[in-house]
Amino acid sequence: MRPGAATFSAMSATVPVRQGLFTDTDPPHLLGGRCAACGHHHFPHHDICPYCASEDTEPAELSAMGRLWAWTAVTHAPPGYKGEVPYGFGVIELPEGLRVITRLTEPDPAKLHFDQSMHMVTEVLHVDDEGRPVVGYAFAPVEVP
Amino acid sequence: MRPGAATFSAMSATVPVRQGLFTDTDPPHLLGGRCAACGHHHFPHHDICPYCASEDTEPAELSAMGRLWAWTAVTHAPPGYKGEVPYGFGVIELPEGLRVITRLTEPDPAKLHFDQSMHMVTEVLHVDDEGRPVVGYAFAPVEVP
Amino acid sequence: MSDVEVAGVGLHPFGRFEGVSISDMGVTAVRGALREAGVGKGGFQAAFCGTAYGGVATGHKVLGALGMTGMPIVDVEAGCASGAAALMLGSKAIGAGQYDTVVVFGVEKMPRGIIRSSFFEPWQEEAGLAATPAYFGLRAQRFMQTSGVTKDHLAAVVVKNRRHGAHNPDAMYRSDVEAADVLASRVVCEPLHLWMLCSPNEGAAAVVLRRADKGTSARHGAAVQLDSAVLRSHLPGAVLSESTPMAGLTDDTLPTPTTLAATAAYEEAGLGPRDIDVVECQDTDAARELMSYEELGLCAAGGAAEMLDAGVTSVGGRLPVNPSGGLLSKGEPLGASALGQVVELVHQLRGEAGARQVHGARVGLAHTVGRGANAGVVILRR
Amino acid sequence: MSDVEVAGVGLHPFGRFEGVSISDMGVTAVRGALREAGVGKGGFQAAFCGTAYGGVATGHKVLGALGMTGMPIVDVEAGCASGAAALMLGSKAIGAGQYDTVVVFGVEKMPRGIIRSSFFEPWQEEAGLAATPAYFGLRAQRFMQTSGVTKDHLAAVVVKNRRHGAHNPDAMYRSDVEAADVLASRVVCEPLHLWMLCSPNEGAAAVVLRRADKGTSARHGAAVQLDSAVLRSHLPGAVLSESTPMAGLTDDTLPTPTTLAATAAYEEAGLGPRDIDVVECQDTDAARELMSYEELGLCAAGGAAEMLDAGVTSVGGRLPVNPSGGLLSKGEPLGASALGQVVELVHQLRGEAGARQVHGARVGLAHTVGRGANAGVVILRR
Ligand SMILES: [Zn+2]
Ligand SMILES: [Zn+2]
Repeated sequence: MRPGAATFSAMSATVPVRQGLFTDTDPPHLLGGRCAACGHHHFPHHDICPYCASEDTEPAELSAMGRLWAWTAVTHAPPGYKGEVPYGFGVIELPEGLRVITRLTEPDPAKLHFDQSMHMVTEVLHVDDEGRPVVGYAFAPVEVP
Repeated sequence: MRPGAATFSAMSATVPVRQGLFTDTDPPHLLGGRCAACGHHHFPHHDICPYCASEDTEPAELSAMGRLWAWTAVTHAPPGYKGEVPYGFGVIELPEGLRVITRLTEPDPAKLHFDQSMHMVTEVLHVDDEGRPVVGYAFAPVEVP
Repeated sequence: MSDVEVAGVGLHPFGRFEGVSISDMGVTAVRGALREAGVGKGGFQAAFCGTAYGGVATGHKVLGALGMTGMPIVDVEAGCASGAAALMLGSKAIGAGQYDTVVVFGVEKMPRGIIRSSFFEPWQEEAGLAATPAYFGLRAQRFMQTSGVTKDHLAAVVVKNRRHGAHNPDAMYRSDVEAADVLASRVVCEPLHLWMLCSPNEGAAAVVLRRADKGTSARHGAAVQLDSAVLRSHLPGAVLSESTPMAGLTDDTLPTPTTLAATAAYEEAGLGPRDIDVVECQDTDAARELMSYEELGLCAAGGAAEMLDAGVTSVGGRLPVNPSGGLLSKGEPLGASALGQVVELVHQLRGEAGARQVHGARVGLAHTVGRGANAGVVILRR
Repeated sequence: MSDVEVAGVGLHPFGRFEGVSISDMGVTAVRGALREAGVGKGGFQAAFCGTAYGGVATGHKVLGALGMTGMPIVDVEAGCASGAAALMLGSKAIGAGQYDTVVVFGVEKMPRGIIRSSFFEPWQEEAGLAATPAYFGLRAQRFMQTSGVTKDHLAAVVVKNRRHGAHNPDAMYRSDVEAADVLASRVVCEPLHLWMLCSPNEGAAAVVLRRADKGTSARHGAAVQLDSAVLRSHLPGAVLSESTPMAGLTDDTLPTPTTLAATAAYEEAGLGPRDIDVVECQDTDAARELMSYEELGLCAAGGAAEMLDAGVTSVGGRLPVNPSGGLLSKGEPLGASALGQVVELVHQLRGEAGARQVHGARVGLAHTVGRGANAGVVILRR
């Protein structure tokens, strides 16, 4: 079994937007993979390494912390999206050598800066027809106390 | 102006499924075209001859009478069709040297035979959102008195 | 022109696969073909993907999932002949010396139910003229009027192909049927009953092509050569052409796209219909298979019924047609079906077809025709 | 390999055309190109049609309406580079001696509003990750971080291209704009404002290609040669690649598909960026044009802003880019846009471009890149 993959049980009040993308541990982690042949991480997890084509890959939890590499905001709802706008949108660089496309909790680009510390969170995207909150992954600025 | 092309006026209670396919004279006629370069008729009318690529074409009313060349029946509503099933479906050979794909008023293939005399009619396909009957072309067996 | 060899083939079975994406199926087929060919990342210089309904960047997603991109990837649509079009492009490019090795694949995940195609105009749909099986029915009826083919012959085609398909683990339907049951299935469009029509479905097929002088596959002793891969469209004028015009001329002499493609393919391969040992042909419906016998020159005009009756086109006969079970057994995933035929022929020519093996087959012909109109004819030789 | 000549070009203007079908537009473009080339029915042996959203049998419908079918017709999808893919296939086939004359065309009638593409998976749509302009915004922001390009430069690209487009009767927008107005238009995705993004729209473009030794067009003295037409996909690994992966590697050395295609095209044509006199390049957004300067090797890394500021890429400068007005003026009908660039370059090289003429232009380069990822680079010479 993949780490954390079964943690969204039928008991859970929420549903993940897709199975196998992230854990519901605290803090949550993205569920990627690592290729034994080339050593690169990838996300989401694939059976085949998307960089070297090796089939020698295994699931890997990715770091919950990363740094902001690019960011913008989405101001109009894209196709198939039922949630609120605006929302932040960007790329986080993780210590595994991976850059991940992600929603950002901060929708104002002016409040973000390059190399900012960010941590992974889950957020409710919308509520489905059966009344269940559908949850996706996002990154939030690390609050400096 | 094409012969008969303007005869479906705003006063008309019905609307043709497409402008320029047939007259609303009695009897109605299909509105095809004839190419001066190769002499072939075509249907519906095009500015370019679909057989020889000449641009020397002109509109032409086609014969109201023809002969049955192939037939079947449609038993399930095809995509985008809002009318009744079953309906007859076939090919009529017109004296202009043209074979035309058409609905047939007779939905029972067993009641039709090769080379049968057929004449063109209009028939209501369905009633549109504004309550207007939408009219298409069809061929009906010539009744032998 | 360099000789072109089939270095490897791969297949994802044809059927319905809930939860399996079009990319997943493509990956299975392409990976299989690459493995057979002994080709890895960096081992091919171009890719051609046939699909009719796959949407934007279909081929790229398959190769992206495999981590194998960077080369030109061309996604091709030619209706039922999409895979044949892709094969034509890939093989000509090798023949011309543009590439040494290319991957050609076809994938499809057909929508369920009646397909709402962009092919017809809105007024044609509203008038009930977008009735795809009715055109098949008209074609079948005309053919019966001129050829001596009866409904019993149509049922016999289904019986033959389902009998073949019962031995094909990659087919969707793998059971024998009786003629009486075929004739008892509901009428879709006279003269065609439900069981005489193939089912649109899902699947993928892949072929690795290689310049013959670049060395044969280590794994497979019997090298298969691609002698020709031809694509043709229709000539204007035939009212029941797969281009589905609203009218046509009273001219029965116009060659069909299948005949155009076959003629060119025989010429390209330097052989004729009598040299063919095994055929995979378009059996969208049972009449379509019999028409293909004539259009491909496998028999004279009016000779299809007799050819079928005599068992010539059954496995065990002189010229088995659709030993795979045809589309009537496999179903038809548009973009994948032409290459599925090629995969079958390669297995046949290698002698790997198991219980449906056509013994001693040396030359095979694959034929697809459909909307566009497009016809593809491929000739393979060992 | 035989030399390939552009025997004729044709265009349907780019814009929005209510009641004009995709086939109608294709007919206008193809007819124009055939007329210039002096080619009639039977005068070409194959056709290649680029389209992304045209649906089944798009090319067949255009040629069917012209009464010109029977030959192989291949419909190709490669996103924004669809027309370039078609041109690559057509020109290589002539170069290989497969055909003497081919018609290559591209057509599109883009749906209005945000395009719901099959490109993204349902979960990506549900998560708001199918946000196409946001990817453009991220790319633009990264480029600004590394290149010295500012928002004022992005506005200046729009001002330049709209100034060029004001002289192009076939463009959708034919008026000058001020930088202040560009910056005052609403923010779509920082740093991109509405006027910095091109509009998806409708149009068609066509090219007749001919083996050079088969005689030049009687009508046009200045024969234009097709020196290269290259298509490349992306290499895996770049997070902001047009292949739109959900993650990528921390590796900034990976060549982009544009650079892969340009490198191959220069090699094929036997020349380099310094030999180019006029460029039509992908300006889906204003930043994309400036990135292309670097990726095509027109300037060194970090040199785009200076090149723009110095007026090098304006008509009248040393190396005008997008004299047609670019996609920012013309709009982008996906399947047609790459061949629209080729039509512009042919007019430029023939000296027929009127008020936007690049004087003395002898070598032109056309560049497209987009979803797939696919990049196309075409080099033309008179
Ligand atoms: Zn790897
Ligand atoms: Zn004519």
